[in-house]
Amino acid sequence: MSEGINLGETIVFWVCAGLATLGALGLVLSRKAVHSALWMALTMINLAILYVANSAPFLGMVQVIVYTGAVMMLFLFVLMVVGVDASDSLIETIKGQRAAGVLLGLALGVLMVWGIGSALAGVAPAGLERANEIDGGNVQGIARMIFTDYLVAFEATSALLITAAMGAMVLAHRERWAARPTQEQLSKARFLSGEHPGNKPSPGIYARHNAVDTPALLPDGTPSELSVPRPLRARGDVRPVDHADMTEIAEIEEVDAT
Amino acid sequence: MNTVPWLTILGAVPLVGSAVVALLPKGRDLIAKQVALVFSLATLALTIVVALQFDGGSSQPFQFIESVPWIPAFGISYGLGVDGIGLVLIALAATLVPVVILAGWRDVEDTPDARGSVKGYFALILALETTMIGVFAATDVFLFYVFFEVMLVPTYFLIGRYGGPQRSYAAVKFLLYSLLGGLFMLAAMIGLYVVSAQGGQGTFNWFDLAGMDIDPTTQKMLFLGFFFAFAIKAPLWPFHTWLPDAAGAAKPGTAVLLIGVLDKVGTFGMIRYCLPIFPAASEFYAPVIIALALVGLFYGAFVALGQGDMKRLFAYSSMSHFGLIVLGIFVFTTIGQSGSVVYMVAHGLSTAALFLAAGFLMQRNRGSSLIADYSGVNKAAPVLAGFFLFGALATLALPGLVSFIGEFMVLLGSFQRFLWVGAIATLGIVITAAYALRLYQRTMTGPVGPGLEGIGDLRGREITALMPVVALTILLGLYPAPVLNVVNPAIDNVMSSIGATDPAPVLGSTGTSSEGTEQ
Amino acid sequence: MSAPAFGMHLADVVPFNLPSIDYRLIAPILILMGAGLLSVLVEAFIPRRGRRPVQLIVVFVALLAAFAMVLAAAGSRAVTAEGSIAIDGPGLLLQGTLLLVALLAAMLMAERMVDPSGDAFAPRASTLPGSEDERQFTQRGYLQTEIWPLFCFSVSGMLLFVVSNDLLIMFVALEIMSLPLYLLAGMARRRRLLSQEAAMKYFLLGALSSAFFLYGSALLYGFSGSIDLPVIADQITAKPSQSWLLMIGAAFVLIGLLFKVGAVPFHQWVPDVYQGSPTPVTGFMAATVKIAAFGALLRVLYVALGGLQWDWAPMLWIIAILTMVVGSVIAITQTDIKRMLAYSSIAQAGFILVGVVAATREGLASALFYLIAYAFTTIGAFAVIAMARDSSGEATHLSRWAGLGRKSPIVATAFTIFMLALAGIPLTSGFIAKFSVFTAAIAAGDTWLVIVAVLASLVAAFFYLRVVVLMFFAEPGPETATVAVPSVFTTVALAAGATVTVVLGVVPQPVLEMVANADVFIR
Amino acid sequence: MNPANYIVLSAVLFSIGAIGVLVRRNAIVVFMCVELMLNAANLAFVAFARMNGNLDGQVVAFFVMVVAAAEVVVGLAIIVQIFRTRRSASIDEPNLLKY
Amino acid sequence: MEQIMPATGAFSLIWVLIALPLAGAAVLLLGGRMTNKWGPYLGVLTVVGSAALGVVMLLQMMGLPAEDRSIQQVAYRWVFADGLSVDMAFRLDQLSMVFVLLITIVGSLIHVYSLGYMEHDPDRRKFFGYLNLFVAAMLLLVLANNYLLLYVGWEGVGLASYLLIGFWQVKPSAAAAAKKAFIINRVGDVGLGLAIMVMFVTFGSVTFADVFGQASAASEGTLTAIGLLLLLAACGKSAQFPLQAWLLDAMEGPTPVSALIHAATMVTAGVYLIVRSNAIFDRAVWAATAVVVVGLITVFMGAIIGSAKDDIKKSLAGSTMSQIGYMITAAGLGPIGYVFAIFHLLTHGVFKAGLFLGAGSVMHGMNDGVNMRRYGALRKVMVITTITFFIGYLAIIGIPPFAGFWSKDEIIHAAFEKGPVIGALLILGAGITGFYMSRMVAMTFFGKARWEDDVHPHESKAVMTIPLIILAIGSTVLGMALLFWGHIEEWLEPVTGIATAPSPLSTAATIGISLAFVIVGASIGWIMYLRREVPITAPRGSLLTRAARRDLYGDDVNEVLVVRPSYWLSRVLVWFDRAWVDGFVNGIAAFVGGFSGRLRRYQSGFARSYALSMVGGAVLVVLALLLVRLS
Repeated sequence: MSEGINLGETIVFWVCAGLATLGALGLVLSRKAVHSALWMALTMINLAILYVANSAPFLGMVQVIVYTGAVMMLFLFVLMVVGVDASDSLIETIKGQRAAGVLLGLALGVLMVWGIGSALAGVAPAGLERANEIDGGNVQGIARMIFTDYLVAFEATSALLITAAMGAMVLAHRERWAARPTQEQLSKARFLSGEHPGNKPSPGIYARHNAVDTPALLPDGTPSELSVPRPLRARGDVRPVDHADMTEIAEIEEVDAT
Repeated sequence: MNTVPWLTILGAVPLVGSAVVALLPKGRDLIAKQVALVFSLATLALTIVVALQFDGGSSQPFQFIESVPWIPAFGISYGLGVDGIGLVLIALAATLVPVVILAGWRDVEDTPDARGSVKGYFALILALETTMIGVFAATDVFLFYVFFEVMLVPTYFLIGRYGGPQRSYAAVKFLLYSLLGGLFMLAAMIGLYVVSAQGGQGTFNWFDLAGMDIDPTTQKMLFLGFFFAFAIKAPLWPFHTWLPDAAGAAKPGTAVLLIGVLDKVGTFGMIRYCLPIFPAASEFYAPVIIALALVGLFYGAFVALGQGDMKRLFAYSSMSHFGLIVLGIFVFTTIGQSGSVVYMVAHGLSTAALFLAAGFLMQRNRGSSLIADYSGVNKAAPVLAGFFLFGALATLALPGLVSFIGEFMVLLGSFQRFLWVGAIATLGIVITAAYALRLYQRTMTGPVGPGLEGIGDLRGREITALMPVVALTILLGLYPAPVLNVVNPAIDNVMSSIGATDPAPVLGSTGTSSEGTEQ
Repeated sequence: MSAPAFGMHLADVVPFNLPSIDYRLIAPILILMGAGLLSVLVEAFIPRRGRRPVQLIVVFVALLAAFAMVLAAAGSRAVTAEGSIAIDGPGLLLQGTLLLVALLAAMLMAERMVDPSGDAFAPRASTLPGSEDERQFTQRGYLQTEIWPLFCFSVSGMLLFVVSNDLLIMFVALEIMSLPLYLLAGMARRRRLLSQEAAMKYFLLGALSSAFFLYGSALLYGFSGSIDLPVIADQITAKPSQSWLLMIGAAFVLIGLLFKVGAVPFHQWVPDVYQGSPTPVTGFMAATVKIAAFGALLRVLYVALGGLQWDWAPMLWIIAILTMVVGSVIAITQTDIKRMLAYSSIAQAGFILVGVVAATREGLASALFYLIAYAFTTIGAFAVIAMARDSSGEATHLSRWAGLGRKSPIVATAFTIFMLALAGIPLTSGFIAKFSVFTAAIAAGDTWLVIVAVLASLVAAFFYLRVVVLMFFAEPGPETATVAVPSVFTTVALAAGATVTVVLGVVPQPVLEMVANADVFIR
Repeated sequence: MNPANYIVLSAVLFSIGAIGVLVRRNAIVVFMCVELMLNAANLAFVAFARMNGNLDGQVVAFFVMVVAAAEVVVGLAIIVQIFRTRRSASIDEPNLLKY
Repeated sequence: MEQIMPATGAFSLIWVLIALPLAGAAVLLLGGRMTNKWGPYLGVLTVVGSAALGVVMLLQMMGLPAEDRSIQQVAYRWVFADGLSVDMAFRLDQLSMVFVLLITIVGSLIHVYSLGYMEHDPDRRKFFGYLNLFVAAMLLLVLANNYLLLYVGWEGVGLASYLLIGFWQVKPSAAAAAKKAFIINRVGDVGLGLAIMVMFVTFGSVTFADVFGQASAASEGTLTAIGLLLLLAACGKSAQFPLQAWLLDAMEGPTPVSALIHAATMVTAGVYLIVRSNAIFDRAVWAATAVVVVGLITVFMGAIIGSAKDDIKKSLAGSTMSQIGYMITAAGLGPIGYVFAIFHLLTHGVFKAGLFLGAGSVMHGMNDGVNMRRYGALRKVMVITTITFFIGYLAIIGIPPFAGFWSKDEIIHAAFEKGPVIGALLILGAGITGFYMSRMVAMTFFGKARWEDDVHPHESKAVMTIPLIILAIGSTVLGMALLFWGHIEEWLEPVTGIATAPSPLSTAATIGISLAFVIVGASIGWIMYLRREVPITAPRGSLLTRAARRDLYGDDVNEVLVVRPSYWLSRVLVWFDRAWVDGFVNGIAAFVGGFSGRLRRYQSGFARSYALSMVGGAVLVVLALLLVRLS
């Protein structure tokens, strides 16, 4: 055993492993998507710690910056767009999907854990000291490999990134088919249309009926149909103003006033 | 040796004709027909030229051999060559195509719901002729298979586009059934190739394959693949159900080519491929096949007896006859096999006579093929009835017609090998007579049926189309030597390749032995 | 950890050896990537009106140049880019095929005559279906020319995929190939809901399969200590123990690849995606992804896992059978032609797997031939589908094809040729392909597999011929689709597809020789 | 402690991710589960790198992060597009393509 | 081994004998309407030509020594394969010579007669064509030098018979009768075909010369088999029990046809076949015995049927059956019978042709009515017919010196040589012959006229009566001529073998007894049908009479044993083919379709379901790999 695993790492592992698993379970079990995302972030951070514990400090950093920082932010951002409150209902709509999914997932997990566990039982890590030494450090080592052995892959990822940018733009960017009208143009248009340029009066509020169908009264006491929403007007659902009501209201007002 | 690639030319002529017809501008129907007829006649003329050059007495069973590497990667060559069997079947095809073209002159116009154009019909027939020539002339198993399968395509269109009400169903059934067989044959063919490749470069060359020594277990497997395809094609009981549907839906001309020539590919394949390449397996399976053939013979005949539809009746009758042909092949006697080949030709001719005559009749009565729709046609159209009767007589193998020679030789050959098989098969001739004459009696005799009074007799074109068939049936019946002269050496070759010998007469030629009887 | 990372003197640095990369050999990939970059620039700097022609020039020139480079590299056998890339017979052959097929697919994508309102792509994919924006963009004749850089990148990913020699580059290539396709799938001009749904399904399932591939790679790496395919192979022979890591790793990697191939039970994305995507993209995908995925699958199986042949062969046997049977059987009850061809492509994948299972040189050669034959036939078939239209766009429902043979005999005949080829009727490429695959399988002793394949072929023949029946045996009615008169693009693609289909069926020898000369992977 | 525990942990995470993909209906959550599976793979790579004593695993993990980032962008773009059309991020809802 | 001479002189034209009528038939049948006018005459001419040629050949043959009279002419190799070689070859020997003459001469007479009889038929061209075809086929039958070629003639005459029975096809009964005749004949043909096969398998050849030459070497079992099969063939063609049912129906054909084919020539082909194959029957005792039994049964069946029928032609047909029964019986007796079988065949051919033509003449005058109960007293209006018919009557019942007497007597006589039972039965048969023939003559020509209202009987034209007269003359003298002048026994001896001469003493006795029986039978007939008024509607009659009217239930037996079972079998098979064979195929298609429909439901459209199947697949793939490794 060229590099034993010391107690510290063991503790770190168990703590972080527990938290990471917790995060993963939280991701799967939270009803709200936002909660899921936060659980996910927990897992990622713990994974970053585990990377560091596994002599991959550079990756640990990248994990925090790129994944937790950028990717998760993107997720959250989109979640905001989609709606923070979006949550799954608890009722599974596809028959047998949940049971089968859990069962198969567990079967897969058992197979993997059992298989890997038995395959790796008693295997000692070779350690990365020698590998890191060649280039004088972890980062240098990774850098050298990226720019030599994996240069083509590195170059190729550029295509990937451009594609991603392109895709985001194509699908999400709303182009305009005409120049955006300026404030001036808008106001001119509003007045030139010949319609009522200002705010329309809000409906009269006499809480004795479905209030929006009640026209507001202009200062002169005449009701203004414009104050009733257009659909109601079109349907002819405008409540006629009853003059008995008017006087009644006037009386009330008077009483209030006194 | 020949330097002129006769067989290629022979196959190319109708193909060119097909292309020419297809490329004619729309609406020039008459020209299309004439061009098609000219090309088919040219093919016939070329066939005669080839046949005249064929040396029946030569020690070389295969002649006009051509061989050009085609797909060397798989040892495939473009190999052509004919022995007597191939030659007579090519001649049969070349004869029937002009007949069918002439007979089908107005097939498309006279069918109100036809889906295709006139020129398409004739182009397809010519294209079919090319594949028919190719399939009989191929000496490369792969090439044979290619023709075997490609042949389905024009037939499929001929049935599906120009046939009767059930055409679509029938065409698909025909194609799928044939493909099923073809695919099994493909697997077996590949197996054969792989076996041949065990000693170096594999080959599809028939001559090499026929000379190969394959171990019996493998033979039995591969044989089944080939035989299955041929049994469907022929069709042997119980793989026959596509035939009544296809024949029932097809135009008479198409049906003639289908039953008269195409189905012969099955029996031809048995004699050309199954026997010489898999002698041990052939021997092993012979009892089963003979049993199936016998069942088919009687089954087909009895079902024909109970049929109410003429075209289906012909199909079942053909099935019965195919039973006989297969029987002749698998009794492994020279006489039986020669008889089978003769019967293939005879059956092609008799089918043509009967089907075309029936077709002319149906055309005169709104295409109905129901026997019940006819009565007393003899009175209204005596010439038509005469040809119809001739066809029926050819079907029942009246002595003096070529079908008799084939039938009798098959029966004799069977009897020679297996007494009871031959004896039982012979009983079939009674049922054949029963259904053939029943058909004639129901349709042609008695008082003239309603709506049939004014149907009009055959016209010149129709008679011209039928006459060659009738003449050949009679001439070859009285003088079959042109066929036998070329077929017999080929059959001797087949017999020696399977290592079979004919049973000697009980008394021998000297007549000294008094021992033994037929028991 | 003592070595300071920064401020080191230059002399202290371990000599940095420039990686040895034979740029001549990877030129096709670079050309396509370069073309992709260039067309991004075109998007940025060329005014909208001029973009399409310039993009087309860039793409076609790039494809042809790349093809020329592939030709120039013909016969090379080299591992380059520090072991990442293996240029060898199968790789070059598949690259060449990919480029040619991509060229035809590009022509289909460039077509804008058959649809009166433009090409097959949404004028702006970001607009809401049915919105005023969409209507306006359509009216103004906007075209989403961003498809071209995506196309270029995707092709470059495929080119890389088939020659990748380690699992990382394979993964990266897989993603380069797939990401643009996910996007392209969602950009149809008509039936955009379907298109978007296709994109999402394709993407999510594709990502899932990538995860499997990646985890498998990790396990293989854990087993062998390397992600180089040849090293993995060496390790397999060197240490037969620890088989669990190897087995699960191999299984997961294969799952990732079988997904792309469309093998059962990883096939379910295929019908939905094929149906929903814009038809030129479907054609492109159907033809090229199959080639690329099989190229990678073959390389992994033959190079890395060659020593495990006895382990994976039975599994692939079963998958091949399932794939052939399920694909063929489900296809017979389909009513949408694109969906039917999707199931057909599943079935065809099964047939190719028959050749793959053989695990012999003949098996490899036959699979290569099959891929070539299949790709050209498929692209041709989709060209026809793109042309059959009615007022609402493409008429993909089979009932619309009834009587097409009478209405447009030439196009219907071409489609018939494709159907016959897919059904494996002689004198078409499909037959020779099936023939060589079956030959390889029987030679390898997989007779029963071939018999199953034969039965599946029969079932498959039924649905291929059903289309022919519809086109030719039925009367055209008011419902019958009209075949739009295409521009030279589609015409050329269609003609090329048909020509290759027939030529490969009649004189297959040259191509057979090519595949026979390319039947060994470099290790 | 056995270094294999890292791998076991990664397998557990991978399985949880897989279950998540199967049982969650929100497309974004499903996608996050896929990301979890990728992360699990990364963990395995890193742990294996240490066990094998070479840096390849770490490099791969690095690339995976890059790729994953790109994938996330594309995926989210697609999801957003669908959301805008259907006002729903449910993965079950786009269900026009079937049978 | 017999000696076979090459064909020289007139014999080189043997083929012309056949070709001439055949050409006539071809011209008539193919020539179409343009031959309507002169066609019938051409038909007559060709047959007369053949007859003339036959006479020339007879003369040439008579000039040859007896052992050189077997002439063979080989035209070409006909059917051949390895081990099989059958020539298109003809053999003219004494036996075929007499047949040639019978066929051509009687044929000529009937042709001439038909000119008158068919005068008004619109299709008479075809009629003559068929008749010519018949003559050609019949000549081929008797001239063939091998069994296979004989088979061609054998079915050829069957075809002609079919065509002519069904000549008036508009009548469904005629068409049915024709079909029935052909099919029953086919059953016989199976026998002939199988016989040929056994011969080939045994002797390696089917020529008469080879078969007969080697017959002594073959086992008796083989020969018995061949003999029985040939008997089956003979039964079919000659309407012998159990294949007799067609002959009565065959009377649907025009009367000249009945005379030529169903009385004089074709139906006797069975006798020819047995006599021709005497080398086989001589060595197959059981087969020969079977022949005798069949012959005897038919003698009585025919006679009984003939006694009960009111249809003049059917009655004559019954008589024909019966008379051929005599011939067959004789042929079964062995060498002593062959000659007399042929002898009776010749005389019968002449007088029965005369009788039929007479009947035809009567029908001609009676508007084609055939019911004897509506005849009567025709002697007054049809003198020539009456006289010629009466001569035929005397000939058939065997009154000396008319032709029938000599031949029938010889047969009875030979039968006694073989066994008294056979002889006694034949004498009984002769008595019945006397009865029914007397009945016929009495009902037709004597008694009161019972004509239907619109019938105006008259004598036929000369073209019809002249053949009647010639045949009557033949019926009178032929017996004596052949016996005393032609020495038919010696003439046929090289072919049939040496007949042991019957003892003269028994001759006298048998003549006496048989004459006595004939006279008794005839008297009963005369008394029953002349003394009493003949009722116009037939009385119910005895059980036997009713059975005889129904042809002794021959048709019913066929119906129950053959027709119905075949019908049901074909129905069942048609159903089986549709429901099971085709149903199986379509069932597979339906199954695949249904399977497809079910399978595609799994493509639910939910991405998560797809993912589920992927993960499931992953588990399975891992398991599969592990299992393979573990196992």
